[in-house]
Order: sequence, then structure tokens, then C-alpha cells
Amino acid sequence: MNQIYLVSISAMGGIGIFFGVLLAYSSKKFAVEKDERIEKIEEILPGANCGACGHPGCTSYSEAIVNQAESIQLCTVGGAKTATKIGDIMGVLIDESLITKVACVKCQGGFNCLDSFEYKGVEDCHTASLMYRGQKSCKYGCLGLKSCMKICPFNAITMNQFGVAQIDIDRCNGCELCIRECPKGIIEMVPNDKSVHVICKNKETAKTVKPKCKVGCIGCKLCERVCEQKAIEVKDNLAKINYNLCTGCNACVIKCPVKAINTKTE
Amino acid sequence: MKRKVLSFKGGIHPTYNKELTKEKEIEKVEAPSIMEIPLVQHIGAPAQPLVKAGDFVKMGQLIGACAGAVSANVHASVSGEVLSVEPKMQTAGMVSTVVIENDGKDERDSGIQGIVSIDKLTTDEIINLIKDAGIVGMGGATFPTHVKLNPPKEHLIDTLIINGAECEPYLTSDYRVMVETPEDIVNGGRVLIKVLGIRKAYIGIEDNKPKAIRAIEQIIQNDETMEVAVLKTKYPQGGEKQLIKAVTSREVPSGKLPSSIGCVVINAGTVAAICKALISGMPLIERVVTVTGVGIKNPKNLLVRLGTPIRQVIEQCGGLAPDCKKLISGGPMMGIAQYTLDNSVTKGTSGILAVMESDDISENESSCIKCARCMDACPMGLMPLKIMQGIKGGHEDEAMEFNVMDCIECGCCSFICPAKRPILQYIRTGKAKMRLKRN
Amino acid sequence: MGKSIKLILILSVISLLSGAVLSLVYSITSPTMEAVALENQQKSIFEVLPGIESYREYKNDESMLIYEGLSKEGNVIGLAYVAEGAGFQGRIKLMIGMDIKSKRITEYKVLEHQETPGLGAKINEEGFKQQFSQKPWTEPFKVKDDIEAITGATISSRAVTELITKSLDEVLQIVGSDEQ
Amino acid sequence: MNTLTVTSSPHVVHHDSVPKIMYRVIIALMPALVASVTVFGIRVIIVLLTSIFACVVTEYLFQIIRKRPVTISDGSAVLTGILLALTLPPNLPLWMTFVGSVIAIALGKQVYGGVGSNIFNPALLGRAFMLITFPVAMTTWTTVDAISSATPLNLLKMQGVSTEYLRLFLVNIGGSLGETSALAILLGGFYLLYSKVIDWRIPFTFVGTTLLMAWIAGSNPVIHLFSGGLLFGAFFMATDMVTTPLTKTGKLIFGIGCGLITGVIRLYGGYPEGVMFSILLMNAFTPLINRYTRPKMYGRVKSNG
Amino acid sequence: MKAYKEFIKGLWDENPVFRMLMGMCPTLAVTNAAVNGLAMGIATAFVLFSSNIIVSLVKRLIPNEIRIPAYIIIIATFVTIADLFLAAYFPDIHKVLGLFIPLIVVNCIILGRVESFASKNNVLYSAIDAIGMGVGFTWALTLLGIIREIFGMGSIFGVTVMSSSFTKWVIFILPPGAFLTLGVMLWIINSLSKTKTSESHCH
Amino acid sequence: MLKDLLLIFIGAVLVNNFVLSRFLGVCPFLGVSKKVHVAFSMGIATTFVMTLSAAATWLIQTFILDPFGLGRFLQYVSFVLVIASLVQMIELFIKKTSKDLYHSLGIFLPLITTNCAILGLALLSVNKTYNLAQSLVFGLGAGIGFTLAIVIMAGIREEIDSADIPEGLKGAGITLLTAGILSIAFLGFSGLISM
Ligand SMILES: Cc1cc2nc3c(=O)[nH]c(=O)nc-3n(C[C@H](O)[C@H](O)[C@H](O)COP(=O)(O)O)c2cc1C
Ligand SMILES: Cc1cc2nc3c(=O)[nH]c(=O)nc-3n(C[C@H](O)[C@H](O)[C@H](O)COP(=O)(O)O)c2cc1C
Ligand SMILES: Cc1cc2nc3c(=O)[nH]c(=O)nc-3n(C[C@H](O)[C@H](O)[C@H](O)COP(=O)(O)O)c2cc1C
Ligand SMILES: Cc1cc2nc3c(=O)[nH]c(=O)nc-3n(C[C@H](O)[C@H](O)[C@H](O)CO)c2cc1C
Ligand code: SF4
Ligand code: SF4
Ligand code: SF4
Ligand code: SF4
Ligand code: FES
Repeated sequence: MNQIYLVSISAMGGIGIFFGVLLAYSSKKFAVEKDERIEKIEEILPGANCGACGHPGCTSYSEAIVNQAESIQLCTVGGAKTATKIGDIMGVLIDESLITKVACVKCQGGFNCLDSFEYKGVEDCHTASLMYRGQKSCKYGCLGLKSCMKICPFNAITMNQFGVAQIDIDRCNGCELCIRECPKGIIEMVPNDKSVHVICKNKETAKTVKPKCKVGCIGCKLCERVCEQKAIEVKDNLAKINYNLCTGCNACVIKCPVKAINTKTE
Repeated sequence: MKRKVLSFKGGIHPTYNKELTKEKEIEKVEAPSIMEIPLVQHIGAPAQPLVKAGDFVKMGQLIGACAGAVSANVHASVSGEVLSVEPKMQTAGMVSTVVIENDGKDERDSGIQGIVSIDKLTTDEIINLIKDAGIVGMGGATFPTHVKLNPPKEHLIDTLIINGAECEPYLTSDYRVMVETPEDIVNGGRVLIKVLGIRKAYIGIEDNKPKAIRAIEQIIQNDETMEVAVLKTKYPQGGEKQLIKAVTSREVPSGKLPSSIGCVVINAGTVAAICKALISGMPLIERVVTVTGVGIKNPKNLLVRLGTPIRQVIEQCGGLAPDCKKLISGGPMMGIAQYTLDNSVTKGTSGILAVMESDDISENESSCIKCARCMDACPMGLMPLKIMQGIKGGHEDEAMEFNVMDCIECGCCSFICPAKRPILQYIRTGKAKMRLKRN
Repeated sequence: MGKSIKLILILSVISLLSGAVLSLVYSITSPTMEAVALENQQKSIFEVLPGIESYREYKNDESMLIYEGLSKEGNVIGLAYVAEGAGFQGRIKLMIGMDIKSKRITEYKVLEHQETPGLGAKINEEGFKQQFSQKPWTEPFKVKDDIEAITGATISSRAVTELITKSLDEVLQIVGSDEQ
Repeated sequence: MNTLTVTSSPHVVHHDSVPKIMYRVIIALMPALVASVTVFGIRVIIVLLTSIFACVVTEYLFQIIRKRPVTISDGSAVLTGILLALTLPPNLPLWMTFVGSVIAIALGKQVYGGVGSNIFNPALLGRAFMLITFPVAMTTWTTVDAISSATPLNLLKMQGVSTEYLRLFLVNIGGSLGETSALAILLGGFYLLYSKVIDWRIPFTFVGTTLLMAWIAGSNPVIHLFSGGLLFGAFFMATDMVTTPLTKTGKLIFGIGCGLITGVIRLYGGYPEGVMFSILLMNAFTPLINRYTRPKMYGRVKSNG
Repeated sequence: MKAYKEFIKGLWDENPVFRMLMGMCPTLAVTNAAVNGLAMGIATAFVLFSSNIIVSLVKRLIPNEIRIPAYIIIIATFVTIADLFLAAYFPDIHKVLGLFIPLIVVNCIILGRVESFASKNNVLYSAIDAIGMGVGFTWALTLLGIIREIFGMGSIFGVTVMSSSFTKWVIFILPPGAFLTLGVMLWIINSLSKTKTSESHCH
Repeated sequence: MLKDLLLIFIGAVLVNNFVLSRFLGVCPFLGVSKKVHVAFSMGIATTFVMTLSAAATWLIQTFILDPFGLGRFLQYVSFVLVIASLVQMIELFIKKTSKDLYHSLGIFLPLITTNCAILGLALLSVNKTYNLAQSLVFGLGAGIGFTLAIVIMAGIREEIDSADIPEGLKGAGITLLTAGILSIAFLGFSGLISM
């Protein structure tokens, strides 16, 4: 019986040495530089593969950071936290002022806004906008055909009771995909920490807006006057908020006759 | 002698419904008091406005100038005062439009004079005259004709095909032109033969229009340079690529122009318009429009001044049925649905069609059952269902793999689909998104 | 070079340890395993040759594995052999017993099979097995005529039947030639 | 003025529709159904109703629960039910028919997203599931009189007995419900060819390849033709457009593939019949066939003529 | 608390079978009866436990280049031990599990956990992780085994539970039944929980 | 002899397909079957490794384990060691020699180490007491069978990618159900060749 120990130990020892030698040799002979940082960065990235960074996916972004010195602040989903962590690995300092932004659909039209015709066909905003820019009489009006909702990787977009896209700011990761998707160009990034927004992009005069839409900005300048911070300016018939000055006092929200300024805190 | 009937692979057989207007002679329509003339009635750069509000214009006067390599002149179709020049939503989108208050006098522009002898003109002179007259393709594509007649130098042209197929259901405007003024087409064809420096022109006509075939053949009996090519009645026989394949057995390579294989295709109405413009000197200010469909009380073929609002044209035919839900500029296969009666008739408006909702449009869309009928019908040999699948799933690159860009948007696939899938609409979306991506 | 030596060393040590541990475990378990194997073999031989007291190997080579069953007195009263053949799904392995006195089959036992449970697997059930017991060695028998097939599993039934008849012939030949 | 509707062109569509196609196939199945009732009696109707009911109810429930439009009116579930029923042995317990039908629609169709999206032929999948789940019941070919009788194909395989050809062509007792009359199947099949619901390629290459293989292997092709599910499968099941290739070349490949597999299973395999397995296997290959067979595109020629 | 979490995650949130889709082959192959599933689960858990402990002990000694071969030898040693043990003392079960005992070596759960957990954590947590994963694997396999046995044989752990008129659904104990049962189980479990089953974590 | 090899081959490809009826290599079958070309590469890489390791393990078994009677307890350890080292060396080799080959095949190699089809193959060959030629053919057949299954699955998954599949079934669920159906279809070959 003792023999079996001997044989097996020597056999295994032999096999072990053999492959040890082989592997040692080949790992020397065929050694390929591999950067461990790539893997580490990949672990930090959210892994949503949303493409907001402009690379096909998180893996290729991490490769680009290491190999092509790509900027480390491109992942909007991960935001500042991710960028800091990547900075630690790469030994780069990041711009601390990176504020998180979320998307905001700047339209409240929907059923409040007249249709020029009845659209039938594929439920897609691009498709509809190919024909007379879509069925809404307002050329800045949300078509409500859910293109942005379908593209959002984080399910942050829903259609509200007026048939207008609405963004759940808790879910929005600021990837900006919806902004690229919307054929009407009515989704914009707004600071996450501000709640008062002009929810309209119509630059036409009151005369044109009024008959078409109940909630479109008519450029009446009441908000401009009521704002104590001088945070609102009406330009091209459209109110615009300077977020650096806005304190969220809601004065304009109360004053606006068409309720084109609104809070999105919910 | 039984003639060979030419055809191509794929295509469909819709109900033609041409009887509504087939035997109706072309009637002239009075121009209404307000004319809205868009400065884009063609493919390419918009014409440069030459008038402003308050100006007085005469009939045939140039009001928009050809601007760029691919563009075309626009002329006033009536005399009167310009009320405004402003962007208006037209069939082609938001375009700058000259609004003229018609004074009813039809005062001709003084510069207009007929040409006595075309033979004396050089090729370039003829092309310039065609350019001046603002002639664009009237078969639907509205490509400026003078550009077409000036193909790239390396392309050796040997064949002209005059497109008299008129394969779109309902439409009869080309047909009426061929039947009523066949000499215009033949004479125009002879001019073009000279311009292109070639020996042979074919006039392609579908075999459901024997009268037109006879009318033309009578004139060209002893003319070696011209021949009627009888085509099988099938949509889209009039499509440029299909026509070339049927007549010459050549195929236009993907992404190339017909001239690269030595062919030029020009619509029969366009040829007639060229002939008329050269002889009378009057630029293109009117065209034949077939006004038809069950929604129209009194279907007709009308000679309409460009810029006439569709509302006026329809009134000439007894007005619109009250339950008509859909109005189309052009034929039912390729025409563009209108959302208002205020759009104007332009150089490309071959027909105005009013259909009832319940008529043809089926709403019970269901899932694709992979019957492959769309593939069999596609005259370009594409796989429409695969393209649709790709675009629907948001993978435009997949659609590219299936050559979406080769689609001629004929609509055969959507027509034939038993599941009533809006295939062509998906394709258009995909193409649009692709273009967006490229920019 | 130091690194490579380290690699080789570590891998060898691990292999060595593994070899040592395994041979230890093996030496502990192998008697039990052998006992189990023996028991199984015994069990099946005793099962197909009822009435024997002991057995011994008669032939054990590539082609055949045959045992002789011995009575209390040490006389050979039966033969048991292992036969293998194709079934419906995979191979079927049988232990078949032969009674020398009556020149009949005693019984068979399925050692291995992969037939469908509920169908072909019924070759392992008494109802089917019984049909073979007391069949004479020399008269060939067939499914349908002599053996009623398992419903829905004709192939398995045929496979077993053919396996038995064919292997019987072979065994008889071997035994016969040896006796001469 | 009323608001106008705007849609994308084309503004007219062909009058054919999915329900029309499905109902045409159902009509084409009528001869086989009548033949079956004549031979096996009223029980056929009961089996048929059970399976149609199960199919339709499964489809309905699935779509209601998933909050999708209910599509039972398009006839595809009914058709699946009929086809499934016609491939079953006459005396199968009804509850098994029910189970098979539920599986056919649920596993074969709805999990893939409903009509048009399925990869495998639902009716055949249902049948295959039943064959493997209840093998005894599914291979017990009893006629109404409960006389155990072997199918001709089984006879051929086991003993090499051939049955008279004409009888095979007209009535053929001992197979599945739908296989009773080759004549009736051909009637329906040619109606489908005539009404352009199906293409000739799959059925003809399928049958042709199988017969060729049988002939080469020295088996009687006539018996192979008229017995078993070959004709029924080739005309009604291998032609389901959803689960078969798109292009004409693809259809030829599909038909030949089915024929080869059927031949191999019939001649060398463990099962007496291979039609069902061959169609299911080729269904699995269909996405790959589609990938590598493309129609000839306009404008992709080298020389111009 | 952390220890508890490490343990509990293997049972549901990171269940190797239903959530991580690891070790699919034994999961499918041996679950045609409840007892087989249970035995396979225990054997796997044993190997996982032992290898996790050893690896977390020796992890610092092993250079990267030979990490995989070294781990695999360790794992294979324990598998052989389990194999020998079963063969000697539970020969019936050993016969049924057959080829799949040696295949525990390449079961992705083992190498996966060893690589991703034991090679980074201390002995205690590695052991707890192994127990959690092992129990998770075992209950999943046993459940699958029970379902397939009830339908396919009408019994649970060999004890007949269905009436004699029950027709056995043979498919459940054949290869297709394994795939279908697991597929349906995943469907049910996914519908029950909020997060989705990941794609196979082996790869 | 040739017929024997043919039978082994067909048996491994169709009748007892490694994935669909032997449940070997299911993890990569589920994980790497999303795209046809990727699946194909994976299949080829697996086939390659299978054939090579069939030979390597046969050598080990015949010349080391059998002569010294070590088969019963050193088999697993030695086999996995051989396979793991073999795979790692092939990977390193490909990586160094051909970048293209590495990108199309090499990246799958690490996955193959933990693919039980390879070890399963080696153990099955030993169980069946195959000779070297038979082992090689068996390895090749098993690899091709694996490739066949994974490519079919990838074709199907590409096709159903855009289909409206119930939420809870997307991904692994529907893949398993499809595998079940494929397995049903492959049952049609049973009895074709009995091994
Ligand atoms: C699908 C399709 C159908 C067409 N049908 C016709 C037709 O029936 N008659 C016609 O003159 N042009 C038709 N055309 C336009 C021709 O392709 C081509 O543009 C025209 O004949 C060229 O002449 P033009 O430039 O004078 O219009 C069709 C185009 C397409 C894409
Ligand atoms: C899932 C399944 C498993 C089967 N397993 C077996 C089997 O193990 N053995 C067998 O002989 N037949 C088996 N069969 C049945 C055969 O395929 C074939 O139908 C039968 O052998 C011939 O039929 P008969 O017994 O009805 O004459 C099985 C069938 C199915 C559907
Ligand atoms: C029973 C039958 C057999 C046929 N066999 C052939 C054939 O072998 N070859 C062929 O080209 N057309 C055959 N056809 C004609 C086809 O139905 C069809 O008309 C022809 O393939 C036209 O091809 P398409 O599908 O491209 O229009 C057959 C038709 C029938 C009804
Ligand atoms: C010619 C033809 C054959 C068909 N064959 C089948 C069939 O064999 N099995 C089936 O379930 N459905 C069949 N269908 C119906 C339908 O296509 C089937 O329910 C779809 O596969 C469901 O998506 C067929 C339909 C047609 C038009
Ligand atoms: S709402 Fe827009 S920006 Fe926000 S996550 Fe969704 S797609 Fe990205
Ligand atoms: S916001 Fe833009 S993309 Fe979203 S529904 Fe409205 S129009 Fe469509
Ligand atoms: S619209 Fe495009 S895809 Fe459709 S049939 Fe015409 S060319 Fe083919
Ligand atoms: S015609 Fe319609 S149903 Fe048929 S394949 Fe094309 S898209 Fe699908
Ligand atoms: S367990 Fe077999 S490949 Fe993962």
C-alpha cells in the first residue's frame, strides 16, 4: 500500500513540475502587457452600457481612458462620484464643480394644445415629425408618441395625464439620450437642485400661441417683473430662468397667467 | 403581330380606378383671386425670391431665381400685386411662398416670345431655355430637368426613355396629355434626342392605355429614332429603375444615377411641357392635375395654374364629400396626405385624390407573419420585413445591413402586407434617423 | 528567473500535496469500494443463478465475462455471463444466467441501461423479465411470437431479446469449444 | 371643415389579411376533416373541439394577463387547434389533448410574443411534447373498434408488409386523425397552392427528397408517400410561413432538409415517423437559413445587359 | 451582521442557480429525482466549502500566472475526495450522479466563488459565503428535483405520492424536461422579484 | 473501423448531443449564444480545445495513470490540470502570434477552462475505453455538436431579439425554454445509432 503513496506523489509532483515549467515558460515567452487599470475602471463604471460617454459601452470607455487618455468625466450616469474614483486610479484630479443635471421636458401642451390633423401610423415621434413636423399645431409641442420614453435606459420617462412626456428626476441619470432622441428638441438638461422651470419653448407671439395652446408661454413679462432676484428674462417671447440666481421662491409660478412656469419637485 | 410586353421583377397589381377620369378631357381652370406660389416646387435649393410685398408682377414673370447647381426658376402664374413673401407650411414643408392677388387680366410678361425654329439652336441654348422656363420633372420627383439633361461628362448617354407609364392608380394626367397632344410629346422627344446627341428614344406606355399607344405610334410611324415600348401593367412600372430594366434590361447600380448606364428617363408630361415652353416661350406656370377619388363629386382632369390652392381646384369639381377624411396630393401609392385644403398645386402635383377613410385603409394592424409577400413585391429585391424589424427595434445599422438606402419608397411592401404593417413608414423613419446620425 | 522558479515550485508543491492527500483518502476508501463492487457482482450472479453457493470466474477477457455457479458440492450447476448491446437510447448491459441441467435460461438482471423510464425501462420489471425464464438455450425465440413486447417500447423489447439470443449462441460456442 | 387624417403612403392596401389567410387554410383542411369523421366517427369532432377550445382559451388568457390586444379572431389559434387535433391518435384521452393544446399555444407561440414571432411550429411542438410526455398513449393506434392495429409505416419497418396502394390513397386507417386519406389532403393542399397561400417549393421538395431517400435505400416509396404524416406535414405544417424561411432558395433548403431528416429517421432511427421531428429541427435552422439566403437585389449586378 | 448577509445572499438574491445561472450542467442533468438533486447539492457544497477555506488561506502564496491551475488542483482534490467517499459509502447515489461528480471540478460556482470571493476575503467570510452558496445551490437543485420527480414519477424522494391512476409525464425526467422546468422556474422567480436574473455569470 | 468512427461522430453530434442531451457545456451555451458570429467562434474554439484535450488526456490516461493504477483517484486532478494548462497555453500562444485570431477565438478560451464539456469529454472517452483515434473523433464530434447547438441557438436568439417576449422570460428564461424545445427536436434522432 505504501507504494501507492510514492507513485502518486511522484506522478503528481512530476505533472506539477511539468506544467509549472510549461506555464512559467509560456507566461514569459508570450507575455502581453495588460493594464490592470482597465479592469478596475470597468468595475467602477455603472455597467449600464448606455453609450452616453460616446463609446460603445462601459468596457470600451474604460479602455479608452487608459489607452487613449480619454477624459474621465464623460460618464454622466455615474456622475461626479464615479469620475472621482476613476481619477484616483488614473491619478488625475477632476473638476469638482461638476453638478449633476437631469432632463426636463419643456412642454406642457399635449391635450392642452390643438392638433392640426389626426395622425395615424407608427407610434414614434420621429416618424410623425416627418409629416408636417407632427400633428401638433405648435411646432415646439411634445408629440406624445413616447420616443424618449422608449429610449431611456433607466425608465425615467412616463407620459403624464396630458399626453406629454414627463421625467422622474429621481430616476433620471442624466445620460442625455432622450435629448438626442426627441425630434422636437424640447428636452433640456436642468440643474438637479432647482425646482422652478419654464416648461415651454414656444418663441412665437401671444397672438400665435393663444389660439393654439392654453399653457404656452406668451411672453407677457409678468414673471420678469415679479422676480425679486432678477432671475428671469423674457427673450424672443419666451421666459428664461437664470439658475444661478433663482432661489425657488415660486413667485413667478404663482404669477404666470398661463402656468407656463411650474415646479417639478414631485 | 403580337408585341413583346416588357416588365420587371416584383411589383403589385392594385385596383387602378382610372375609369373615373380616363375619358374626361382636360379642362382649363380659372385662376382664383389669391395665388400662393411656393418657391420650392422642386428637389434642391429653394429659389431666390426676386419680388417683395407691394410689387406688381405679370404672368410668366420670374419671381424666384434658380439658386445653385440643383435648383429651378419659379414664375408668376398670374398677373397682379404681391401681397407677401413669407414662409408657409406647404406639402413640401415650411417654405417661402409668394402670395399674389390676381388682377384677372393675365397680362403677359413682355420678355416672353415663342421660338420659330428650334433646329437653329445649339444644345446649350436649348438647355438654357429649358432652365429658364423652370421645367422640373413632373412625374413626381420634381428633379430639375436641365440638370438631368447635363449628365456628368464620363457618362455616355445612348438611350432616352420617355416615361408614359403612369402606373399610379387613379391618375390620368399623363394619359390625357398623350391622347390629346401626342405631337407635343413626340416633338419634345425629338428635341431631347438632339440635346442628348443620341439615336434612340423609347416611349414607355403600359398596356392598359391602348389609346395612348395608338395616338403616339401614328405620329412616329416612319421615325426610326422613336419607338413605343409597351409595358406590362404593373406598379411601379413607371419607377425609373424599373422602367430602365424593362426597356433596356440594364440595372442602375446601387447608389448610382441612370446616366451611369447611359439612360435618361423623363416623364411624358415633362416632355410635353418642354415642347410647349420652347414653342410658346411661356415658362412652366400650369400643369394637368387629375382630381379624382370617391370623395370628389365630379372627377376631372384639369389644367391648373401653379399656386392655385387645392381648395379652389376641388371646388371646380363640385367640392369634397362631407365625410371625406383624407386628401392626397399625388396618387394613392406615393402621394402625400394633406392636412389642409390651403396648400397649393405645384409642379409636382399630378393628382388630387380624395378617399373615404373606410375605402381602402385598414386599421387592423397585426404582427408580421413572415409571409414574405413584401419581399416578393419589392421591385428592388429588398427584405422589407427585415428592414422594418431592425428599425422597429431601434437598430438602424441592422436596417443598413439590409440595404435600406436602396429603397425607392414605392410602397409595394406596405400595400401587399396582409398584416397591414406600415412597413414603408418604418423605412422612412429609419432613413431619416440615419441621415440625422450622419450629420 | 527567480519568478519562474517560484511558479514551478508552488505548482509542484500543490500537486504534490494533492497527490499525497488523495492517495491517503484512496487507501482509506478503496477497501470499502472493492467490497461494494464485489457485493454487487455477487448479488447479481446469485440473483440470476438461484441455488448456487459460490461462484468462480470461468473466462474473463475482452470478449466475454463468464462465471460458473457452483453448488454446495462444488459442481458447476449454472453459468452467468455479462452481455452488452444496443438499446433504444444507449447500451444495455445484462447479467444472464443459464441453468446447465435443464439447458434453459434462468433469469437475467439489467446491470446498466438508458432506456426511457416508464417505457423501455420496463425491461427491468418482473412482468417482462419473467417471459425469458425457462426458455431453452437452443430454440431461438422472437418478439411478438414468443415474447410479448412492452407496449410502446418494441425496440427495447427487441433489443433485449436479440441480445439474449445472440449472446447465448456465443457463450455456447465458447463453452462448447472449450469442452472439446 | 372636418380635420383630415394624415398617414404615410401608400394610402391603399391589398384586401388580403392575416385572418383571411388563416381561414383559407382552415377551409383547405375540411376534406381531411370530413374523411376523418367518416372513418373515425363523431369522436373526431370532440377531439377537435377540445383542442380548439384549449388553444383559444390559452391564447386569450395569455393576452389578457399580459395586457396585449387579444388576437383570437385572426384564426391562427383555431388553426393551430385543428392542426394539432388532426395529428393525434384517435383514442387519446381528452385531457391529454387539452394539455397538448395548452402547451402548443403557451410554449410554442405566446412565450415568443404571439402570432408571427414564434420559432417553432406550435401545433407540432404541442404534438412533440405530448409524444414525449405520454409516449404510451401517443403510440397506441387503436381504431374506433379498439382493435389494435399497426400503422402501415410500422408494419413496413417491422415486418416489411405492404398494403394495397389504392386503399392507402383513399382511406388509411391506423394513423393520426388527419392522415386518413391522402386524397383529401392533396385536395386541400392543391387548393392552398392554387390560392397562393403556400408556395410549391417546400411540399414538393420535402416529399420528393423523402421518397428519393426511401427509393435509394431500397424501401417502397409509394408506401412512404401515402402513409404516416408525410403529405399532411408537407402541405399543412412545413408550409407555415411564420416558422419557415423567407426566400425561395431558403424554402428549397428547408424542404430538402425536412425530407432528409424524415428519411433518416424513418429508415434508420428509433422512431417510426420523422415528419414531426424533421419540421421542428428545420424550424430551428430557419433563422440561420434566412441569414444566409437573401433575394437578389436590383442594381447589384456586375454586367449590364 | 455582515456575516449574516454573506450567508443569506446565496439563498435568494444571489442564488447561484436562479439568479446567477451558474453550474447549469449538474443543475439540469441530475435533478430528475429529488434525492439526486439533494446529493449533488451537498457534494457541491462540500467541495465549495473546503476549497473556499483553503484558497482564502493560501491566496497570498499563489502568483497570478498559475492562479487558475492552482485553484483547480485544489478543487479537483476535494472533488476526488467527495467522489471516493460517495463511491465507498453511498454507491447507489454515486452511480446515479455518475459523470457529474467529477464535473463539480468545472462547475462554475466553485471556481467563480473561489476566484471572486475566497481569493479576496478572509477565512471566516469565505466559509460563510460557501455555506450560503452551497445551501442556495442545494435547495434549488432539490426543488427542481422534487418538481421533476412529482410529475415524472409521481413520487417525492422515492415515496409515491400520486394515485395509481396518475399518468407519468415522462418528459419531466428526460433532457427537455430539465430545460423546460428550469426555464419556467426562472420565469416564476423573475416575476416574483424585482431585479432580473442576470445573464450567465460564468462568462 | 471507419464505420465505427462515423458512428461515434454522428452519435456525438446528433444523437447524444453534448449540450442538448448530455447537459455538458450548458453555461457557455446559455451565455455566449447571443450573436451568431460570436457563437460560431466560441464553437470553433471549443471544438479545437476539445479535440486537443481528448488527445492529451488520452495520453495521460494511457501512459501515466493506467500503468501505475492511479486512474481511480488521480484522474480528475491530472485531467483538469492538463486541460487548464493546455487552454492557458493556447491562449497565450494565440495572443502572441495572431491578433486577429485572438480577437475572434482567443477571448473565448478562458471561458472554456470552466466548461464542463471538455472534462466531461475526457472522462467519457476513458469510460468508453476509446483508443486514440476514437477519442479524437469523439472530441471532434462533440465539439461540432456543441457548435451546432450554440449556433442554432444564436440564430434563434437573434431572431427573437426584437420579439415581444414576456418580461420575466427575457434573456435566460426564453433561452432555456428554447433549449428545451431544441432538445425535444433532437430526441428525434434517438435510436439512430446506439452506442
Ligand atoms: C415608385 C415610383 C413610381 C413612379 N411612377 C411613375 C409614373 O408612373 N410615371 C412617371 O412619369 N414617373 C414615375 N415615377 C418617377 C420616375 O421614377 C422618374 O423620376 C420620372 O419618370 C422621371 O421623369 P421626370 O424627371 O420628368 O419626372 C415613379 C417613381 C417611383 C419611385
Ligand atoms: C419519449 C419517448 C421515449 C421512448 N422510449 C422508448 C424506449 O425506451 N424503448 C422503446 O422501445 N421505445 C421507446 N419509445 C417508442 C418508440 O419510439 C416507438 O414508438 C416504439 O418503439 C414502436 O412502437 P410500439 O411498441 O407501439 O410498436 C419512446 C417514445 C417516446 C416518444
Ligand atoms: C405542383 C406545381 C409544381 C411546380 N413545379 C415547378 C418547378 O419545378 N419549377 C418551376 O420553376 N416552377 C414550378 N411551378 C410553378 C410555380 O408555382 C410558380 O409559378 C413558379 O415558380 C413562378 O415562380 P415565382 O414564385 O418566382 O413567381 C410549379 C407549380 C405547381 C403548382
Ligand atoms: C399555410 C399555413 C400553414 C400553417 N401551419 C401551421 C401549423 O402547422 N401549425 C400551427 O400551429 N399553425 C400553423 N399555421 C397557422 C399560423 O401560422 C401559426 O399559428 C403561427 O405559427 C402562429 O404564430 C399555418 C398557417 C398557414 C398559412
Ligand atoms: S430621462 Fe433622459 S437624460 Fe434622464 S436618464 Fe432618461 S434618457 Fe437619460
Ligand atoms: S418629449 Fe419629444 S420624444 Fe418625448 S414624447 Fe415628446 S416629442 Fe416625443
Ligand atoms: S417601399 Fe422600398 S422596401 Fe418597400 S417595396 Fe418599395 S422599394 Fe421595396
Ligand atoms: S408582407 Fe407583411 S406580414 Fe408578410 S412578411 Fe412582409 S411585413 Fe411580414
Ligand atoms: S456547469 Fe457545465 S458549463 Fe457551467
